[in-house]
Amino acid sequence: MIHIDWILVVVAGWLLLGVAALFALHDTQFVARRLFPLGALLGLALGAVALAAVFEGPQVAELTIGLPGLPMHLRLDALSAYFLVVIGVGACGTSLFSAGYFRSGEGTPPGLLCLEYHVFLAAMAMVTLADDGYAFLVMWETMALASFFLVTANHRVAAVREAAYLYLLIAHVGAIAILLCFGVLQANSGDYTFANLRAQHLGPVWSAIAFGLAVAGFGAKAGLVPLHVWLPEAHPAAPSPVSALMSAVMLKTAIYGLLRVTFDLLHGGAWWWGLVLLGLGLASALLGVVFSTVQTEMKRLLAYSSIENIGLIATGLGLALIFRAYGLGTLSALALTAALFHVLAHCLFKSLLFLGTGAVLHATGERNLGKLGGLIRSMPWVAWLVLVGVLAGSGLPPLAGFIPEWLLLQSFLFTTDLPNPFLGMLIPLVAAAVALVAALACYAMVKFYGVVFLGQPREEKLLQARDAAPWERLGLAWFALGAVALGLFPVPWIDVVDKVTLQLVGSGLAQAVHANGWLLLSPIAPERASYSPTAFLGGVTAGTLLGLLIGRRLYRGALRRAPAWACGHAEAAAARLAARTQDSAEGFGQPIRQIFEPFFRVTRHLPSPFDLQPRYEVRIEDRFWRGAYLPLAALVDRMARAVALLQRGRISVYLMYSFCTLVALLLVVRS
Amino acid sequence: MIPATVPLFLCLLLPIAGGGVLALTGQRDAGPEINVAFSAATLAAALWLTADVVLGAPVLGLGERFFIDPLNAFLVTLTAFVGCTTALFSRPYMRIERERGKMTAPRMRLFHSMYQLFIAMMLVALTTNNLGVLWVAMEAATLTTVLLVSVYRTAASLEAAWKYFILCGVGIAQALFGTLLLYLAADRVIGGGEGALLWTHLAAVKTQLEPNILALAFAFLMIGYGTKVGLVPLHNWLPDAHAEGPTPISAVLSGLLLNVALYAILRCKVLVDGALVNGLAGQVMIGFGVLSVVVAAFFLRRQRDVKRMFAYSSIEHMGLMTFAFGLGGPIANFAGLLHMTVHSLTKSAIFFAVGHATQRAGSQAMDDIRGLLHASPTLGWGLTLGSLAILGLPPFGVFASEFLILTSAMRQLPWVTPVLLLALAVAFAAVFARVQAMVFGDSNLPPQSHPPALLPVFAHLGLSLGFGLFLPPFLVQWYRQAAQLIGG
Amino acid sequence: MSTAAILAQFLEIVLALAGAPLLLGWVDQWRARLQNKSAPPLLQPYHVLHKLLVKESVVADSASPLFRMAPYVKFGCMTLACAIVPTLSTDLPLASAADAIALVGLLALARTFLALAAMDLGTAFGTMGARRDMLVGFLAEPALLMTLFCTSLITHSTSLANMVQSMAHRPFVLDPSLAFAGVAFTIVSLAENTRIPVDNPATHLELTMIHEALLLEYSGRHLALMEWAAALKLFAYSCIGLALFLPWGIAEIDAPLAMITAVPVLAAKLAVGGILLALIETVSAKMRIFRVPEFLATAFLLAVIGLLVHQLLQG
Amino acid sequence: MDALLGQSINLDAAVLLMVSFAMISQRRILSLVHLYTLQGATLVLATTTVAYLTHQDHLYVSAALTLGLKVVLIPQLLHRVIDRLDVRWDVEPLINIPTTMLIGIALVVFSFNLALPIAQLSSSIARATLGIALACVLLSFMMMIVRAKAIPQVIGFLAMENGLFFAATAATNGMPMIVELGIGLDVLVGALILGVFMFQIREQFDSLDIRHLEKLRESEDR
Repeated sequence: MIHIDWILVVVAGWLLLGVAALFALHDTQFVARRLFPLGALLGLALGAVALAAVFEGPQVAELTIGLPGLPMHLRLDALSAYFLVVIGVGACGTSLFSAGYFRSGEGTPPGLLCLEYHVFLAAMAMVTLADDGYAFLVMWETMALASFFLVTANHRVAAVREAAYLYLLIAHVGAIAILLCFGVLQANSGDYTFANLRAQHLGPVWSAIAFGLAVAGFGAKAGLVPLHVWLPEAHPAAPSPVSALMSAVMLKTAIYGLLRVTFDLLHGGAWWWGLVLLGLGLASALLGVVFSTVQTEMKRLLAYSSIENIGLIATGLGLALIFRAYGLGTLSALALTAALFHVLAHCLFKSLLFLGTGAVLHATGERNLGKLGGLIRSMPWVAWLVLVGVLAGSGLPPLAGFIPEWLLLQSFLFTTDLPNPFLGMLIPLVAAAVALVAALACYAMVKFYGVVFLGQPREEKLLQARDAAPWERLGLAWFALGAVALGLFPVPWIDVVDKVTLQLVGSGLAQAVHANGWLLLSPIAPERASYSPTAFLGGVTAGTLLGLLIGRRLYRGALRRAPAWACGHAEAAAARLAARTQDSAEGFGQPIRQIFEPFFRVTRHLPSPFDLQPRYEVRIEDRFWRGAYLPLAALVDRMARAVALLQRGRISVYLMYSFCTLVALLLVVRS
Repeated sequence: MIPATVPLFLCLLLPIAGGGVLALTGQRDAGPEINVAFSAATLAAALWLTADVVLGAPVLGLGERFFIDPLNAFLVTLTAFVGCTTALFSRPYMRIERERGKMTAPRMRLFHSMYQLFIAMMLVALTTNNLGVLWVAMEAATLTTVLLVSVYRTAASLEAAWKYFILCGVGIAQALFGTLLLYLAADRVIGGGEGALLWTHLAAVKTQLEPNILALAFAFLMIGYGTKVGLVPLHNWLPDAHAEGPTPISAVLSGLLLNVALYAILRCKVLVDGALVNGLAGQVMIGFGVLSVVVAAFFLRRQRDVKRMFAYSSIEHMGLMTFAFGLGGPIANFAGLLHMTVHSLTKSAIFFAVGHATQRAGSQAMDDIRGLLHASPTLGWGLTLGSLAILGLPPFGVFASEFLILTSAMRQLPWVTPVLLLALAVAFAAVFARVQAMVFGDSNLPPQSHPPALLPVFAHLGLSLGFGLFLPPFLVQWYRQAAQLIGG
Repeated sequence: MSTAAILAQFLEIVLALAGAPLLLGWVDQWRARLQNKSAPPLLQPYHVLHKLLVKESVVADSASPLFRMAPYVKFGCMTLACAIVPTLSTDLPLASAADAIALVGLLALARTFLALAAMDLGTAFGTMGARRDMLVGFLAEPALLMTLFCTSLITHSTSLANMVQSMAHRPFVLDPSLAFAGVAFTIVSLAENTRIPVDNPATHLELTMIHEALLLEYSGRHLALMEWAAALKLFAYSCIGLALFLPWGIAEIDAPLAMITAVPVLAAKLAVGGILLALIETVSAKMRIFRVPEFLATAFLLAVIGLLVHQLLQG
Repeated sequence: MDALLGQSINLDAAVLLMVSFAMISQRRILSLVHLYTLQGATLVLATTTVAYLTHQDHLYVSAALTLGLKVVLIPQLLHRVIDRLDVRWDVEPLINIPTTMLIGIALVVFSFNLALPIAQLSSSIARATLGIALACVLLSFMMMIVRAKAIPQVIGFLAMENGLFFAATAATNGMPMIVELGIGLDVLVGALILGVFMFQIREQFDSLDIRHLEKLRESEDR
């Protein structure tokens, strides 16, 4: 059996698990403790097989289901294998966590959740395998549908229903765009296999249209501006493992689709394509990060941060497209590597963070940052594991989040090689924006961690919060380890990415990197740029140890525990007033809100001196919502009202319609 | 070897006999069971007939008066099948209606016998070879359904039935004129007499028929049968009739009657295409199709009554089929037939679920139906999956057929595709918002005295799902032949 | 790598650890002089460090391990920073471990830990300080990165050693982009090292504090390490500035002996730089906290303009 | 003789057209019924003439059928309904009568022009009649549109069916027997159902004014 068969076996296994769960619809113990760990095993297997498959040539298979004359073509090449690895890694950890998470079964019976969950996983895997338009769309929509039902798991809550509706609607519109895109790609050959689409070489206009449709369709799923509005609604609504999967894995399938269509089926394109993607990516990144710093709800904060990361990935893709358009293979590979690396890194730390919020949610029942705090004392496991995710998410060395940003900035520095002066002028600005985004991401992450896990508990009940269950710790640890390992040893992973870049842009970084050992990451040449996470970590550790040596050994200064000083307000601190005097989530985000005021639609309610119960409230909304979406809905309503005038209940009028139609038709056929 | 005419007559005579029997015994408690029995028998006969046709050659019966080829054979099976499942569904449904006092013994009798006659008439319309008889059967089917729609005798149902009768009566009258013109045209080629109305004869000489006359004829036929298909702007009777009649009738109206009317148009289109070279018929159908899809999509946005909403969705889908057949060509025709099948199955399944839901809520207003999933999970899932299927989400069959239709549209008239897709998106937004509100959340629905008949719902959905994932080769073969006959 | 390289590396670290407080003392002394105050002795910082290290350190009972880790981590980060900045020689083993971008990341890492530690106790001033520090950081770091990019665009490299080397080797030209970068860098280093006009290291008024507010809860050895790390940071920044904008006199791979001359050259440069810093701090007044973003944004823009100018002149 | 009879068919056609116009202009329901009966009688006449000329015996049958159905049965039915529900007068039509007449004339021109090419091809004895039949159909259609009460609408419906029947016999020398029978049956059943309906509508809305039948419609709100 070759790899693709094994992958199909894994998919089938997931489906079987789902079906099995139907027979134990309400048996939480069985579903959680037996089925989900099995699912995790399968995920691990998937990751392993796919990893092996990256280094193999393309493999094809056909399922005799689907349309007559168009059986489901499947193809496993480096690109799909790479994303399958991501899916496997994400699925494994999330399933482990879920084994401990699904205690009560949120609204829907656990068995059903299990089914939807595994169908979701299977569909995502199949999306990356699909090798013809029909199969792709079927899997794509199945994925959307399964995730939709997962989001509505807790459908008793009206907000959840609305969020899910918005999500499915935008997903569906995106799918329609993708369908149109395939329709353009097949260039009237009527054959929707990717092999054929690849063979069609469209003219510049049509390929540009196809590209635009692809960006719209996949952007809707990935959450690129301005189609991002569903994301901060749907992620908080879903159960945390689902949010983790959606944010960490599902969004990546959109990136996969974008890569597949743009690089593989369309063979790259004009340089301005890259510019479009670059612009959209930057806009998303900036908007996402700025909004995430001002959120007051932890999962919304993370959702916006996902928008930011997707934006950065898209920026990398755009840069790769630009380089490719000018035939700079290596540089294109560099940018692409940054993007692909980011895909895995984001999968790791974002899953970790979302699962962390899940644990917090279960322990405290609070998702509002304003009611959390100090959890590092009551839930040390979660807190310390999430800290890894936070550091990685802020893009700090030596963790996984830093490397893609490093590579991205590196590839910006090479834009002097571009023949196009306009781009040469533009790129520094983009680089600056990326740097700004990275720094702001750090701000948002510090806010997230500081407000949730540090400081004084803002509510009494937080003191009784119980730490995560063993299974949950396992899931968190899986991702934390991943984030650390990927951060410390990027070079082996570069080999994997190398295969993908070879397939897409015809060159890779592997040789250049291997030239200087597997500890030193130096994409082009060591004298140009180099970064060695291990040495970095070693250096910091050595310095820290030196500090310890000086502080603890040379001088044996005693250590005394006492109430916090708090500039003499100690009694206040003791009286738990501190919990109120420390920064709230709003407070921490306030400077950013002031600086980036134009981004938001802010509605304030300030207390007047005469209020008996003074109330301060700030609501921050997305301008796109009122700017674009509501007007669109209003337009549809207006048209519907106009159409409704056709049917006013009077039979004579109806007869008149028939009569006029008849006469008109007669005139038509007569002429 | 039994001649193939035996199953043919069986499946024509069984429902007629059923109508007779039920006209005497329909009011009894066993009425529903008898109804089911006859429908099941009809289904068996239909399957037998279909088997004969698929295995062997087209069947001619009673001289040449009846004619079965793959095209109508598959519709015969579909009709018999949906007729049977609907009978199954109406068993508990009508019982509850009777307990509620909405039905009385005589009305039960009327309902059951008319139901059988309706099925019979549609089977006649499908199997006959004589275009005149086709018209007669269509008219008769209209009359029976008029009685079925008005069976509640409420003001609303009377109004609906009246509009239904007048509009369809007038429409079908135009169809008669069209048939007349066909006869006139054939008269000049093959001489008068009954032969001049037999489709097989006409099809044989279709190229020699006088184009001018056929163009006119098609205009009248299109208006006539188009009214029954429910094409915009001839559709006005449809939502009322669906909303006010008993739900089983809404199911068969949407699931069967519209198909049969479209089938009639197709038969005529074949002849017209033979005579006219300019493909006028196709263009006309495309026009009606697109108009119906777009307008219906926007109608969906404002619906309050659940059955009315799904009636509009039927208009939308009939428009899509008309569009597909208008495009012509093997793929489009194939897609149209597939869409016909899956739409009948899915839509009737939806109406079954909706029927039970409305009975539980005691109202057809969607605002009164809440939390179906909570009240009865199976019912809720039936409605949810059915709606998602009808909205064209994979892996259900509707997606497959819509994919084929849209892709062949992309090949033949690219500019139409975005319009259709836009309309589909609007329809999705409109319908799904409503359905979601109905199925999710907490519910206040009281329990029901009879267990709902969910077998039909899930049987239909299962089939629709199967068609989406895998079409068995013999079925594909069958569809291909049918598509061939429509002039693929 | 040669023994000379290892030696150079070692020497650099020692020099930094030892010299950083001295630089601090030097700047304080000059500031006092320029402000007509009686100047503290040059070695005052050493006394302070010693005193703090000896004293017992009081830790709030609600403090988590994170709180106690932070000083060590920050100290470690700053040590590494000093180790990778070529002050004496460009032939450094550790230089390949982290290039300019990683250096910025390193500084950010230290900042993040400090901010988290300050939020750990949940005291009003601690969290306020953390917020302000992050606010300064999110503008200062990109600006710093951009200034570094200016030079790396000129030198086609981001590894500090190579940057310095090729800056030293290129014929002396007045590069406007470098001028922009230089100004931006000055502003950034003022902000990053909590100097007037952004922050006042000598303040005792909590409401105006940025950096000091982070340290309010620290005492004893923890505070000592924090202060020492701050000194190291100042040292590192000064060295980066000097190395990039006045790179002459730094020893190179082929000439290890040049290190002997490199030490006094560096000392001289630092002395001048310190005096300039004191001067700036004297002539300018501390600005209100919400003016700081504008100040830093200016630096950011200057750096970006520097990049653009470079592109304009090159391409 | 035959030629004379042949022309007499055209005469019948003319009568039919006149009757249709008369129906449009007529307000009194009772006389509408009379006009309908007259139309039926003309139809019988025309059918028998065609039967005699073309020696198609089955046309005699259909003539008899028409006689029984459209001259005797349905008028009786309508009379009964009118007596029971006592509706003598129609209310003012939705479009005033002169306008309707003008439109009607336009329709006649239209349908003649439409039927012209076919008439030239037609092999039947009375080729001109097709246009007239079509005109009758369209006129009755319009009558259904403009009339505001149920009974006139029904009469319009039946008149339209008459027009069709005339087209069938005169223009194409009669449809096959089975079809004729089927049509006849449908008309009968339809008429019966309509009769029943009108009683029910009456008891539901205590009026036959179809303006009451406008409850089922798209709501304007929202």
